[in-house]
Amino acid sequence: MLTKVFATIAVVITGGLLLYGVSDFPAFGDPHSPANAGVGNEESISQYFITQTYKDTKVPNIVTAVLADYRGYDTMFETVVIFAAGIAIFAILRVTGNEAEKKSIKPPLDSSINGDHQRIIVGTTCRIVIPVVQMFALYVVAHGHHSPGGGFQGGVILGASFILVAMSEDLNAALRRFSEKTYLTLACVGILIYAGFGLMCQFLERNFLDYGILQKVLFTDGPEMARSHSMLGVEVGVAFTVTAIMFAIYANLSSRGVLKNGL
Amino acid sequence: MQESVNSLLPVWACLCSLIAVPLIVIFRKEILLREMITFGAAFAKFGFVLAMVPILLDGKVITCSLIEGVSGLNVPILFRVDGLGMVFALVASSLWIVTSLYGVGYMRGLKEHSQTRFFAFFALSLCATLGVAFAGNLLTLYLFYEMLSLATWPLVTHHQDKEARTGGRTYLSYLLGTSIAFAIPALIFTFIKSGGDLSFAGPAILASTDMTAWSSVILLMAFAFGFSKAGMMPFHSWLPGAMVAPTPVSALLHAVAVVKVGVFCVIRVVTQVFDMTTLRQSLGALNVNEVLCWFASFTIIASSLIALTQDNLKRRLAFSTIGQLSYIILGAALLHDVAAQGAALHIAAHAVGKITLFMCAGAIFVATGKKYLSQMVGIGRRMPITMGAFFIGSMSVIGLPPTFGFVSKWHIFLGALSTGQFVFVIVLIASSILNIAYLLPPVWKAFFPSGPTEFDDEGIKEAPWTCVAPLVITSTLCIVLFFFPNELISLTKNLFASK
Amino acid sequence: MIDQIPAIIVLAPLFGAMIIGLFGIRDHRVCLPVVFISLLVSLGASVAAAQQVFNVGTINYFVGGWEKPLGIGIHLKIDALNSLVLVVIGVVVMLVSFFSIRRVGERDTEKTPYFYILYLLLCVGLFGITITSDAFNLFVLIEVSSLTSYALIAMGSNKRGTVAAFNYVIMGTVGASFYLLGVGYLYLKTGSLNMDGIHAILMLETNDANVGASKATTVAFIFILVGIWIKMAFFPLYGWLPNAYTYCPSTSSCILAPLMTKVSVYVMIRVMITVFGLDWVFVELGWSQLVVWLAVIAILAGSMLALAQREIKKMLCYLIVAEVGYMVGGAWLADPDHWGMTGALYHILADAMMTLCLFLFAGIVAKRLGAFEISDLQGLFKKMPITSIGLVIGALAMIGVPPTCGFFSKFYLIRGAIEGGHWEFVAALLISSLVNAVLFFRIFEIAYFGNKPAEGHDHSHDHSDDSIEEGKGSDSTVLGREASWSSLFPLLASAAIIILLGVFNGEVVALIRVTFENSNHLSGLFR
Amino acid sequence: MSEFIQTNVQPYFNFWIYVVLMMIGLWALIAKNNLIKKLIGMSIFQTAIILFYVSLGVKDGSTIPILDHHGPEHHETADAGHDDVHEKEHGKKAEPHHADDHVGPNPDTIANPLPHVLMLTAIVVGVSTLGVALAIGQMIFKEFGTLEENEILEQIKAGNVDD
Amino acid sequence: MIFAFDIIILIFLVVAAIISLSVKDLLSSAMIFGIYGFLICLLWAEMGAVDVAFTEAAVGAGVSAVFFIATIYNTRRRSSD
Amino acid sequence: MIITIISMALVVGGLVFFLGASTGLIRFPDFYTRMHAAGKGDTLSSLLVLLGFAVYQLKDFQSFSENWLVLLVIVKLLGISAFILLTSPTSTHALMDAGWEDEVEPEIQKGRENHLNDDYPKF
Amino acid sequence: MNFEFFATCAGVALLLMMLPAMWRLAVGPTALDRIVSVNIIGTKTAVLLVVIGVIYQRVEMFVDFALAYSLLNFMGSLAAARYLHKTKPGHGNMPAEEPVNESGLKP
Repeated sequence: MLTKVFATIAVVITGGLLLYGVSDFPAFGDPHSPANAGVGNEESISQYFITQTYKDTKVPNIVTAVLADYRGYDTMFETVVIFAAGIAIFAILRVTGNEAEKKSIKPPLDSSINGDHQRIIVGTTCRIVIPVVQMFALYVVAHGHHSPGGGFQGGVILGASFILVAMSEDLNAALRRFSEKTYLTLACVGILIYAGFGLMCQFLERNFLDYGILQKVLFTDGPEMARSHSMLGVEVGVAFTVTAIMFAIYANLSSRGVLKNGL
Repeated sequence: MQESVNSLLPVWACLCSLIAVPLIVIFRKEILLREMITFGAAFAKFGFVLAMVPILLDGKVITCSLIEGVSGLNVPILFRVDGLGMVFALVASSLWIVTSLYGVGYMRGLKEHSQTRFFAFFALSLCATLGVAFAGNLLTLYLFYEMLSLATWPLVTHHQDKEARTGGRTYLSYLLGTSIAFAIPALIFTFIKSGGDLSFAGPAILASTDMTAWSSVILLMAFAFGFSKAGMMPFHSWLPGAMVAPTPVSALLHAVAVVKVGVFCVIRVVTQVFDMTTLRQSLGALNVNEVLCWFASFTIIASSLIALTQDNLKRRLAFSTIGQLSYIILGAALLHDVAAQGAALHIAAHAVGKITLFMCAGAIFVATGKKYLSQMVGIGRRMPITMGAFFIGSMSVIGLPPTFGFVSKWHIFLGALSTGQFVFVIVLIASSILNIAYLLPPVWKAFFPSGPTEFDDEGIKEAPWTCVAPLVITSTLCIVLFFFPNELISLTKNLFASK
Repeated sequence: MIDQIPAIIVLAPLFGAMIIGLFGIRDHRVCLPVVFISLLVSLGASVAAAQQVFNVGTINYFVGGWEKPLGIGIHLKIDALNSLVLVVIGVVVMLVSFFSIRRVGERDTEKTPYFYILYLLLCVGLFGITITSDAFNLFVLIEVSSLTSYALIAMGSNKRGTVAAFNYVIMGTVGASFYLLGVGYLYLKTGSLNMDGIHAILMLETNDANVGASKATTVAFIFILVGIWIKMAFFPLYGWLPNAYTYCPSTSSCILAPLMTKVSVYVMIRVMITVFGLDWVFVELGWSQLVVWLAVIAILAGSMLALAQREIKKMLCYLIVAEVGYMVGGAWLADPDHWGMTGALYHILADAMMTLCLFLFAGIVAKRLGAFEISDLQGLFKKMPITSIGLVIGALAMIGVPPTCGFFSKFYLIRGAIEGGHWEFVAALLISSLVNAVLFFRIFEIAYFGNKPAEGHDHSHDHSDDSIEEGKGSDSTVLGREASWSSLFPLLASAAIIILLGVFNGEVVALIRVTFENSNHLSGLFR
Repeated sequence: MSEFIQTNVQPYFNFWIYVVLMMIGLWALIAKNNLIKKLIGMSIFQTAIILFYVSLGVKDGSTIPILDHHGPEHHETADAGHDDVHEKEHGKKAEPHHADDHVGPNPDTIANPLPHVLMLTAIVVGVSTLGVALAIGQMIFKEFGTLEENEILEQIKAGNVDD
Repeated sequence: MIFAFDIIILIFLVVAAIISLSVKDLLSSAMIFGIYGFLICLLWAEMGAVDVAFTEAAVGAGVSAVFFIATIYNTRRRSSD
Repeated sequence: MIITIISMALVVGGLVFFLGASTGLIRFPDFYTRMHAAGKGDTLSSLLVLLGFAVYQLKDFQSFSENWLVLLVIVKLLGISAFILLTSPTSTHALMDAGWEDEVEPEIQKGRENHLNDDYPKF
Repeated sequence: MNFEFFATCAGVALLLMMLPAMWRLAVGPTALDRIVSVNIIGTKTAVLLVVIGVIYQRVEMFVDFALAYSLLNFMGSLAAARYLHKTKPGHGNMPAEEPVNESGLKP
């Protein structure tokens, strides 16, 4: 009972403080608010992004450009957060040493297809849908420059397709196709690709993640195209990590770290 | 301002006992070698101190800074040996030789356990004592003061039994507690008030600042109570509590090192930190320094009265020490040159006298296992040398002519007279009379027992020579110093930094 | 190569983690050398950075080369304020990696690579937080470091550890989200994410309304502050810390306890100085009296609760809460020439070392003697003398005995408090050092007196002769029970650093004072 | 009627809702007894913050921050009818000068991309924290056999949890 | 920014949040949380934030709903409050 | 002009079917009937609306060569509708089957008995 | 009467017709009813996305997103169905006793 009273007090205080702040906000949707158009006369950074992105990086999707190039350092740490989450879930759930629990697992239901209705209908639909979805996921990753999408979204959809495999038949089936060793390596490779791009810039005497200089390596005709291509490379790295980790988290959560037969 | 000579001697004096500590630990197996190291360190230390005396005598001051501008408050860890410091160092190092001889005898006599740890911490506390003696600024003083209270804790709780635990607890809670509660804020306040200069070299630290009467009283009393090793009345009960320690500890530390450090710090504060004008500001009835005088005199009278009632010999000596310490503080607080000189001399006199008394108590304990005065009636017949030394020691503490105590008390008496505060003169006389009351009767009963005593039969004889020899040395020292006091007197000239 | 330092500091542990991810999981022998190499590189880079900052000046590093309009790219800055924190993190991380050699190996070898990956990612997070000068990037790095710390706490086999980890997750997320909200409010009013950019706009007196004086900025400051207070377990919001650091594996507590709270204090100071500017915080807001009172309550509560504990690690955790009270109180003293702030910054360095020393001791004792309660430490001085040296030095530093750094940090804090006129803070500091004294001497007593029967030990004349050989005997068997060298080395190293930091605090404080001399945003009032 | 909504409801409605959602999340986070419900509250709390950030960058009558793929030469996207009201009031703001000759698209017609970038990170961080918290929840269930806060605290108090 | 959609979806959002928290059965609250995620992604799309909408749909609603169901599978489905 | 009218008609048709599905959802007594209404109505209405918009895209379609992009959009729109056509019934079936195995009791009119069991054995 | 206005009205109509689903969501006696309404709202939002695309006149941007969206919705309801399929006995909404998940782990 005490926690409920304490909760309401905390909520009332924070709420009041927030509303006190809200009263001072510019109108919702006002194009000339400080965030959109900056204070005083000089141009705000969001205006810079809108007007200069295409000139700098030849990427029509401004959000992907800002995500991968201007604030690429943030996105790298975002991938590190996902990677850390994956490894953390391994470390927490993987109680080693008690062989008893491992042996106590009963073998899974007969996975033959004629066994039960669920498996017949859902199995066939999934078998048709999953390849399409994986193709679509790769399209989303590759098409991050021109349409909404990019590393994260494509990675998740690819991961989701593997989860669909696990759900339509059985976790072991999915693990046979995408075993633990492979998705761990894939995750590490993903981040190494991302950081590798940054390091390559440093080897060519520029700051970390300064893609312009990579035109020497990628033989593009100008720094802008070099930026665009390296952004694609970085997005691919992110997609690797996100796919691997999403499936890793699902596999561990559903089978509580035993990786035998989960949901 | 005396011009200063830069020499490494004070550092060597401190270091030699510090080096002794690891050596003692390394050679803990060979008992004899370990004792040789303790003696060697003692002699080396005394040699270094003696080497500094000629430089001091022709008016120069020795400075040597250990770590330059280290403590960020651009106050270096600095050694600065002046008259007062030299007197105290001389007393401490000379008596250390005597006590280490006594300690070896005592330990072997009672076959004490873990003696290595005992001697190691013994040497460490000596190094801290000399550190305080040579401290050049308030921060170094405080640094070694803390080191000393920590180094002596294992010594006090040497027996590792119940009483040792409670004794140790009171010992530390008083010393550490008061130093954190009063000394640190006082130190920081002086540091801020004086604009970042804590050294004793120049004119008094707070000379230039305008201190109101009340803030200076509070600061003075904070320092007085902060350095609670001086045993001022409200914070004195750690001293009787520490009597649970073995006798060489109470002999050296509670007669010479620990208590004298407390008093030495108070004198440093009174003479170096405040200047005369601030101390003479009047706040209503009393001036600033008279507040300290009143506290000191109250302590003298109260502790002497308590000493009268104590049957345990060591506790009686402990309360007498508290009385004598406040005697010294009173001498310093009278703000008169001669009285301050007397106070400095009394540090030496009381040290020599009191250490003799403690060693006698120890010898009696080793020989007969008796602790209480009521059991010592008629002991003089069996242990004449010890009781003879006891008699000379008590004369020195009381301040009768043939011993050095008379010289120092005479100076303080002269100072008190010339400042014109007759109240304190009366207090001084009363304290001497009380000293006689609680020291001479046991001697009288020891030599001329009225009835039959248990010491009639032959069984009891003197303690082993390693205990008795130091007694004799220190008692003769009392008398010798009476006849050749002028080196010490010349050392304690013009103590007050600013006139 | 020199001007690439900020990137190298963060990248070295990241690449280390990835290499362990790739090869460490197959065979565990790879883990240790990779961990040491990457941390060594980071430590060397941070020391080089500190040197360059104090010889040349602030290092500005623009990731991606976007420099023209400030705030486009992400801006990393190493100045006088954070170079020292960087070095301390490097040192602590190095020492704990030594400590972790034996600890992780024994129990379940399969988890060792995962532990080291999380350990290195935590280092990436901490280094990143210290050098970034971009508000949103700070949020992402706070998430990296707290995510890895959730895992490090929940990894243990202790049941209550998982519950504590869950509470820590909830509180940590709320804290980070409040910080994000604060940054959002700031972005709404200023339109920039770079700390210096925000500051420039906040200080801009536009004709219609000074952005700084507006309500939203005050609300932003409140939320950023509350968020960071939750991360550093400041008094009212410390519920999660004691259980989290007590019931987690000892290696994790040794890496988390010294660093997580201290880095959050650094973040608070960074936000106060760089983003809002001290005169805005102290003059326009004027809460310094309120916050100092909160700090006083934190100190007293922390100390009293520590007194009431029986378990060693829980007692140390409550001491951390009290120490955080020191630092926050010190930072908010608003005294004229910033001694309080200097004391707080110095205390970050000192307290990191002290907490590391004591938690290493708790770890060794827990592993070697299975001693979790204070009463289990019977006769420690005899059994494990070298470990108890570490305990003694750490404890003396906590109490504030001169040669150690604890004394000097209290010295500056008290000086700042006196000059700032906060007498209640002085009283709180003194009372808490007294309580610390009682705490640690209670342990010393048990450790010192343990092996002797407690009943009276009077010197009857016919002394039994067992005491002699017992006197000698006990010395020889002592080294048998001592901890292994890989655990002892970090303990003694941290104890040595505590003393060195104390003795040479002159140089350290001179370096810290550089931030307050030439910083332009300290207007005339505080000159 | 739509005029009334336009002037005083619309400017602040989004921000009020975000405060309401956040408070629901915070309340659930603290008051709910079941650990899974706490996590749902935590996620709602985080999505509310994302709502705040995205509604910062919204501009009336602006299109999505993806430039038309046939090059961004300066062409006015057909503004939706109902936003000309705003144009008149804010007419006074001078056309922001462009640093260089190339005239990019008019910033007022394209939504502010920066909050979108920030929120991509925040969503991903939210899911990672959720994943870790769920893993810890499962371990708690394995140790204590329940996910209810009060039952767990009773078991801890009952001390059947050793060490 | 389509104002009409905005109002309705926001109201739906608050309703979905409250239902999701008050339902006793964890499976339904997980599914309703999925719907909450999809509605919020609809809101982003309507506000012009297409990339955020895509991520929210994929990462926020789709995957976390499945994670919740996986956790409920391994623990208990009933919730006391 | 004709194309917009066709697309509007298709969209309105879709809306009508959706209205049917929603009322079915409210009015029907038990789980199975509601599922039946929802499953069917949903899929068809989505199809029609998507078709409507695909047709609308043809509005300014001149020649194959220069605005092939429009065709791409149409193909994708049809792709979505195909996907919905394929997956929506499957998920409806999966839910139905799960419900049936969970012994969710269908509403039986008084006097009639339930012989669903004999021709659709549970597993 | 241009097409955008028609599309907006169609969108609003779609949203309002979702109300019965929300009502079923709130009331729904058994968990399965709630999952039904979840299913409906899921497919409808996919369609709504395309409507928004039409309003913004950038349909090609919204199309891929709608497809991904319907995939995720399908995955969600499939997960729920699979969960119910795996934890067999007990009536639709509230299983009386512990569901025995056949991976044998004591729940």
